[in-house]
Amino acid sequence: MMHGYLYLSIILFCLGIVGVVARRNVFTVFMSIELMLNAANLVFVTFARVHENIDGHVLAMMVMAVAAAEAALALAVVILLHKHKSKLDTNVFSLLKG
Amino acid sequence: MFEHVLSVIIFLPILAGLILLASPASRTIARFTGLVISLATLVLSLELYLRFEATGHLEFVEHISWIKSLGVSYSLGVDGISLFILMAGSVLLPLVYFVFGTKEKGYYANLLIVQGAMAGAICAADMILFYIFWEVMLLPVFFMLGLYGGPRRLPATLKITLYTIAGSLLMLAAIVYLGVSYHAQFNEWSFAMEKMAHLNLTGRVAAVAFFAFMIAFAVKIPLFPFHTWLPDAYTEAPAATTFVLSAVMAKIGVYGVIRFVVPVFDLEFARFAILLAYLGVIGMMYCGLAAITQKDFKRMLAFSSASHMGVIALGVFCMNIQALTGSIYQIVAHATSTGVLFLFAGILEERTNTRTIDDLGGIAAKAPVFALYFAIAMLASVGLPGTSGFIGEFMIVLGAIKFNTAIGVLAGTTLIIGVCYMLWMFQRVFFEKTSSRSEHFKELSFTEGLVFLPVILLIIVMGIYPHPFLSKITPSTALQFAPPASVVAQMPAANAQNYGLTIEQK
Amino acid sequence: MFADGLFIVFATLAVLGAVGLVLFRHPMNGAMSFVVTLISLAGLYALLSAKLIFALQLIVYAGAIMSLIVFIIMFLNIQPDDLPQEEMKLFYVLVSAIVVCPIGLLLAKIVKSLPVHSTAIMGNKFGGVKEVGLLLFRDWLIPFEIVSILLLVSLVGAVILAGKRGTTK
Amino acid sequence: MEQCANYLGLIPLFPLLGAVFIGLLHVFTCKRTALPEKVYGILACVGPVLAFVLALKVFVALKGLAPEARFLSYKAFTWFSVGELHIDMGFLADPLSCLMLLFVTFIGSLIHIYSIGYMGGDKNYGKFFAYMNLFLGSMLVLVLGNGPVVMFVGWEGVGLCSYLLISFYSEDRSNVLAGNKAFIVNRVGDLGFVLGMSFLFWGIGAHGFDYLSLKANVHHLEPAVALTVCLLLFVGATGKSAQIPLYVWLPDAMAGPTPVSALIHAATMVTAGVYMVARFSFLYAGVELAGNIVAWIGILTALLAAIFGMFQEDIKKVLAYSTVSQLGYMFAGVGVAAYSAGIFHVFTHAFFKALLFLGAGSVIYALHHEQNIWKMGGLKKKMPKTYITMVIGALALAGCPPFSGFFSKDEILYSALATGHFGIWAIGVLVAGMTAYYTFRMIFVVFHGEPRDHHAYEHATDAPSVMTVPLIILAIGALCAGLLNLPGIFGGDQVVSHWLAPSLTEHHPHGGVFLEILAIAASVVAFVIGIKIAYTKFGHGAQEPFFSGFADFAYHKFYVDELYDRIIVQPYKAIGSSIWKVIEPNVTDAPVKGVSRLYMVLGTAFKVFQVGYVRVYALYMVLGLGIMSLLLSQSLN
Repeated sequence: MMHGYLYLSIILFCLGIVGVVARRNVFTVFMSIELMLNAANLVFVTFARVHENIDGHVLAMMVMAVAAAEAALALAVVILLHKHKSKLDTNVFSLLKG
Repeated sequence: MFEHVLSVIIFLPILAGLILLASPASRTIARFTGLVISLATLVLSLELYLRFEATGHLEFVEHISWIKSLGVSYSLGVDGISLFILMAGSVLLPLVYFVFGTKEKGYYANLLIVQGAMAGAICAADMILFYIFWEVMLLPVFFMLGLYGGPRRLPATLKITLYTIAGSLLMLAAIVYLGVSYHAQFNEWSFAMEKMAHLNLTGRVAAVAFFAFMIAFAVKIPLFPFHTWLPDAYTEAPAATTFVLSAVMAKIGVYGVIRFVVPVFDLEFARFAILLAYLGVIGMMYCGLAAITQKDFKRMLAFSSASHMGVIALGVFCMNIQALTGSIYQIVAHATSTGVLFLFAGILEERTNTRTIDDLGGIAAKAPVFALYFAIAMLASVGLPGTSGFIGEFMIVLGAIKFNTAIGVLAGTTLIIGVCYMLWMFQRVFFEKTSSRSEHFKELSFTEGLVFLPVILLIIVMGIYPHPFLSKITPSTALQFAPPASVVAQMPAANAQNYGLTIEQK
Repeated sequence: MFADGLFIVFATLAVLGAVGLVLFRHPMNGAMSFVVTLISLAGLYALLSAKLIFALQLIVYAGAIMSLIVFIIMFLNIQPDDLPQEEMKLFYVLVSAIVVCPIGLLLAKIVKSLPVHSTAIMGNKFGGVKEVGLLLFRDWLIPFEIVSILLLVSLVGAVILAGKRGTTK
Repeated sequence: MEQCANYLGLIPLFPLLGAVFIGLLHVFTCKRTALPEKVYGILACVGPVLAFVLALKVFVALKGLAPEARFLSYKAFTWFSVGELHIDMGFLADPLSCLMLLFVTFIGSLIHIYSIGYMGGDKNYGKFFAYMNLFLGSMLVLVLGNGPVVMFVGWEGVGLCSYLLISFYSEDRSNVLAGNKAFIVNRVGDLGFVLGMSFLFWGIGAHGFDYLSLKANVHHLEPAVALTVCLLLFVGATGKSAQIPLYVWLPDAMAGPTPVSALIHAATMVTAGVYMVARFSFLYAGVELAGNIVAWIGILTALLAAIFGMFQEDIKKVLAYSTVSQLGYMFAGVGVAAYSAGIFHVFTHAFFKALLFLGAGSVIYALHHEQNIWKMGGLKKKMPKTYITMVIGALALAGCPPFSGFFSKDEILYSALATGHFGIWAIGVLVAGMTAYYTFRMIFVVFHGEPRDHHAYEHATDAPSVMTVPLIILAIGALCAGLLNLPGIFGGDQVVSHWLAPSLTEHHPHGGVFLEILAIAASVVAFVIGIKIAYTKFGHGAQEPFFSGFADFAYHKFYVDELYDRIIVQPYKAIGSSIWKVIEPNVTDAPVKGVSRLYMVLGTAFKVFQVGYVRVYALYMVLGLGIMSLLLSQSLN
């Protein structure tokens, strides 16, 4: 049964990557990242159960805290960008072009 | 108190320089501080010189463990080889504050920092420490050249910086290699220089490490063909920087070869010495030839300096005590002659607003004292007997002949090549008709004359009575060629000099 | 068996939600489908006997974070015209799926090599507030405090960033 | 005796101190009120005169010793000592150096006195005497040095003074160029000297690098090394003593003031090469080939310079070429191992050539710095003292018996004949005739006939006594010096040769009376023929001739200067400028520039990947991870 959880987390994680790479909508990209974090959380919790060691739960909590912090900051940035460009397209922001 | 004199000599100028940089001091205060600090350093160095016992080993040793897990330590010490380079720096640097009185605050502060850093590189007895000072040394030069240099200073700054950094990174890699192999062979971490000599290095990696060191030092010396940063940097740098570069910093490259390469990579060194010696000779001739057609006297002096450095480097590569001692003696002689010539060139440039040889003329008639000083420094730089330049040059040629006849003969041509461009320049700047630019050339003031006097006298004294100086050098150079170190260590210093190489019949 | 049935249901919902997130054009739709994923994940946590995490997942993730996101989406009042024109979306998704394949396969391979363990539901002594809380404040105190500082910093950062007057061009 | 040895250090010290003192005095006063010339004059003469007095004392002391133990040595201090190289700053007086010492200090003092008059009115009066004293000090170091390295100090020192004094009138570019030429050409010779010393040192120097130790160990030297050393040292000598191929600087050196030409470029410095070869006689005596090369180069130089001398129009150039020619004789002498004859010629030559130069100086002084002999003439009546002394000098130079030059020259030619060098002897005799010709050509044109430039002629008069007295003293020397070494055939007993014997390694040839008479007769005949031709052509006044053909070629000195310029100087400059204009930027700097260009190219190439979209960067990351995963999953199997 353990394998099921792990395979699921792999699928979610890969979907998250696909979302980040394939989509241009800022929100979708952001939520795809959250998806990857959740996939990781699932692994933590699974292994915590498997080894019967609740350190994994603590780590999952930490990840949630980080996700919350990230959400706050990322959304602030999104608001800022929207103010500047009124666009939600990641392709608009290409200052890194060499 | 005196056991920490080296640390004081190193850190007093560095701290003073940093404080100056941070403080809003005016340029007068900056100059005065620089003067006082450098004079204090000079006094300490003189005291050090007098107390130096010429045992041939490191003296005034300071040793504090620094990074224990890697065996890195803060250890300092001077022997007969480093003492003279240290002294050259300490004696010559105060001149700058006397001669150039109207520069920016940063100019003096950087000068102080570079003085301390150079002293550190010279005294360091640990390779990591040496590397740190070696890099710190470059920073003030970078700023002085980039901020206060001539019109084409930026490309020159970029070139010298990239060149030297490329060299030092190679050296860092080689130092790490040495540390790791020391750990592998003796199961103990250490970067102390004297321990590295016990290393048994063979194979291709050793040769690569050898060349990594050599390239780092060759860039600094500069040895042909790594000299191409030199003409630009020396020409564009403010006079004091050129002076520092030529009088002391280039010598630290040679010193590095003597200190690192010769004892540690003895096999590789013996294998490639002939190649390096040819590079030295070629550099000497090449730069000497290039010097003769220069139109800019600072550039001409730059090439002449590179030419002389070729000879000095050659002395190290010849692997016998005469040539090595000659090299070290020549280091001091070159610092006092060419270094002072660069200062004079700075004075000339400041007072006539030109660096073109053809714009000048007849200065000897306008400023006899200046001409006399210049002539003495110039004659020392062409190696006239009775000046400091001769002793070193003679011993280098003598040693080179023993090492390899062809190299010896080629090295001898420095006698001719040097005199050609120097006389040609001297003729057009000091003799002939007075030109419009040199019409109002101001003679050296009384203070300036008095300030240069000790150096000029030193040039002559070192030429006429070199024995006291040499007797401090020879024990250390003899050690370089001594068979097992323990045997020599037990002997009194006076006898150490007899243990050179055995006489080979030609 | 009941647990297995639940797992399959939650897993399917989670994957569907995630696929929806990747494919929906409007972020609001994506967010809604993502909430589905989060809730099903909460269910899975419950199946794994992680009672506290189950609760937190619902409260913090599905509750707080998602509502924040949805709130912002609504706050920005996004019109369909504001959305990026993604004509080649499916193609990109396909390409990135192919690119991701090796990673997934590697991970799958690793998982496959693991020994099988039971994940049957455990009793009271596991994953409750008390156990996790004790552990958190005894062994993980410093990381916990650091995380709180992190949250504080991000809070301040968010205020500063979002509060900036837009120097629009 | 010990006391006397201590004087040795003082002998060079006096003039050197004088130089420093006068030099400082000059430097510090020349921009303000100049000191009266008398102060400088007196100060300048103190050093040389004191040195001369001490030299006499040394001579007396040496004379008191047994012939085989005739040397005094004095070690001032250890000069430098590194490994097996140990060199003392020491001085050695033996018969050879004592002889040199005596005439160098004597003639030096006289010329200093003469210069007080000659240099009068020059604004760099003090500088001149500082240089002169410095020169004399260096020359004394050269002569007294107890080993080759100490000798080299003097050797270079005199070269420096020569440079400084040639370019004394430094406002004129050509003078400075002449000075540069002298210094650089001398340096070429010095290179030979240094290399020779080095080889000698690695041969036998480890047991002491002074003459006495070298002499004691010379038999350990391998013949090949000995030959190399001899030839290299001789290269040094050709530079200093103006022999082929390095003679070119000496005629140009006449740009200096005339007393300088007399002291440095005739009497003392240029004979240093001969002295050096004689000093190393223990070395040269063992290597016959080296001796032959020295002799042949010497005699060919003598011939070449005599040819040039016959066509010169500058009075000092005539004398300069005659000096080169006489130096050639000296080398021929030392080359055929007749060291004492060579040194004796050095000795007599110093008197008559200094005399001739000072006489010429008086003429030039009287005519307000006119040096072209075709603008002089008939000066006999106006300048009788100068005329008489100069004729004495000319007779000595031309080798008229019983003047000094005759004996010394004859001694050399006889030695060449007796050792079987017929070629050298024959050329020597020919050169003797030519010498007589050009010397008297000069005398006749300058002093006889009608004045060619009446304005200058009217004002010409004998110089003040401060200048004529030295002339007269030198004339007496030129007249009598030869008698010191009167050969047996004239009833003498060769005092000088016997005096020098302990210092030199030579075997006196015994050619018999016939050869001696043959040599004397040939010399006398050559002299008579030479003087006769000169008399018929110039004795009654003659106009400036127009040179063509060979004469023109010889007048232009066979275009040797131009040749050297073409094959050495110009290529040298061309290489120099091509190095920094072509090679430096395109070859040695090319790798550096190449590296920077490489970075530019790579940067431009990689710029393509920097599209600026974050998701593309993420894609790169995923791609990288994917590749790593592929590799890892392979290794997992």
